[in-house]
Amino acid sequence: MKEDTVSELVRIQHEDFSIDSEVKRVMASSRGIGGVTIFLGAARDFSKGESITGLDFEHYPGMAEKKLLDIRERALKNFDIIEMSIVHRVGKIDIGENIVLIVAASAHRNDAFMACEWAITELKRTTPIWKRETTQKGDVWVSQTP
Amino acid sequence: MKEDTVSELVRIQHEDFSIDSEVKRVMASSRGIGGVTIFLGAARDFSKGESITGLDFEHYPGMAEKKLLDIRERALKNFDIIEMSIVHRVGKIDIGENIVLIVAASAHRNDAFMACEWAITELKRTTPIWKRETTQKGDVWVSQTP
Amino acid sequence: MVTVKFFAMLKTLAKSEGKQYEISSPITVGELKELIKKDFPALAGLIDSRSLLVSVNQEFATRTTVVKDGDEVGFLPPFSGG
Amino acid sequence: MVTVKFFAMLKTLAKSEGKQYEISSPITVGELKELIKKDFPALAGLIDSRSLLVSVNQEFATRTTVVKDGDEVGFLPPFSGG
Repeated sequence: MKEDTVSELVRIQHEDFSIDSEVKRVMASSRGIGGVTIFLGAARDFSKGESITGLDFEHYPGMAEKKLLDIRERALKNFDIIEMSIVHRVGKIDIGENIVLIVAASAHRNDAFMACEWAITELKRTTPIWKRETTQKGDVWVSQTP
Repeated sequence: MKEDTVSELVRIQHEDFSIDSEVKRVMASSRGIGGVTIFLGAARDFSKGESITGLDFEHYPGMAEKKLLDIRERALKNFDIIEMSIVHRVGKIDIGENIVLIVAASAHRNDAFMACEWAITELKRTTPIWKRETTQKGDVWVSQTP
Repeated sequence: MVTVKFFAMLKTLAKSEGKQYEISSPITVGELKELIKKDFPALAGLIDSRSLLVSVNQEFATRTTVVKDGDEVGFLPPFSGG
Repeated sequence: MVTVKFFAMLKTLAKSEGKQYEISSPITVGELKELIKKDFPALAGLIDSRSLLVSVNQEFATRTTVVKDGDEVGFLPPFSGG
């Protein structure tokens, strides 16, 4: 696959994304795709007993992108999937807005489910991205997400 | 939840659907949604060694809708999710097109993954919908999907 | 009157969407199947298959479920939605 | 020159995005941490924490990883993306 296609499939960006567009991009890779599992992370208004009014994400430019590319490559190697895309937003994000999208496409659904769940867990574990929550007590860096 | 909101969340229709719109509809139910797992079933060009050029879905009107509503209700009862929507298309569907969409939304991602995977399995098991594949040997009713 | 509905492969084989049966008293699904086999010989093999499901008034039923006047009975080949 | 970068909570505590260090010969990540603790006392508690990860040239590193002239070293609080 061409370099620039991969860089469209794996991105860190400020702007919101469209799930339909991302799925279309992934579907374009093969007519053999029968199951697509998608995980969307969204900004919720409540965390660990605190009411949240907004989020702000920071990343390590360069390293974060590298880690996401690495997750895609390992997913393609370790699961029976056809394609995967990963998009993570940074900057200020309001409650209810999109944060992260993972699209895993395969011939059969089991593989797509497994790869998608693995990828979001791996993203949280290995990708240098940090969330700051705006609460009534002020802005708080979140040191771990489940 | 009002009757007509539920009938928007669970539908059988000929027209294509937009994943973004369906997700928006589900997200509108709560600002506490943090994880959304989505399964999209798409028409692939290959099945059990046969090359497929198109699909045609038939359903049992009334009963199929009832079974989908029942899946949503049981998912809300048995998993820690906030909302679920299910949309299944019927009629002629071209290769690469959308067939079915399940959106499971929860505070945390594990519950959304479990509910979504359970719901698509349950849909295939209990919902009176049938697929006819157009192959080089003619039109063939599919008697079981994995 | 009992409304019998065929779907998918059954509809294709029977070359019919179903049939209405006048019954003088309630009968079982099993008894209804015998009537159908007489009217639609092409369905004889499939209609007794274990993988064929039956619904009465859009709820799953068994061979011994009783069918009354006004009921709708669906004969459902294995599903392939999703 | 070694480029040290702070992120998230570390950046807030240090009130700095990082610092450049002139080193005459290669040093370990552990030795670099000692230099940083002197320059940024506010980081003293966190920088030795087990949950703090360190990267050298954008790859995960350990206390004993060697840092050479031209390297970029990131100090990474626990991630909270996703």
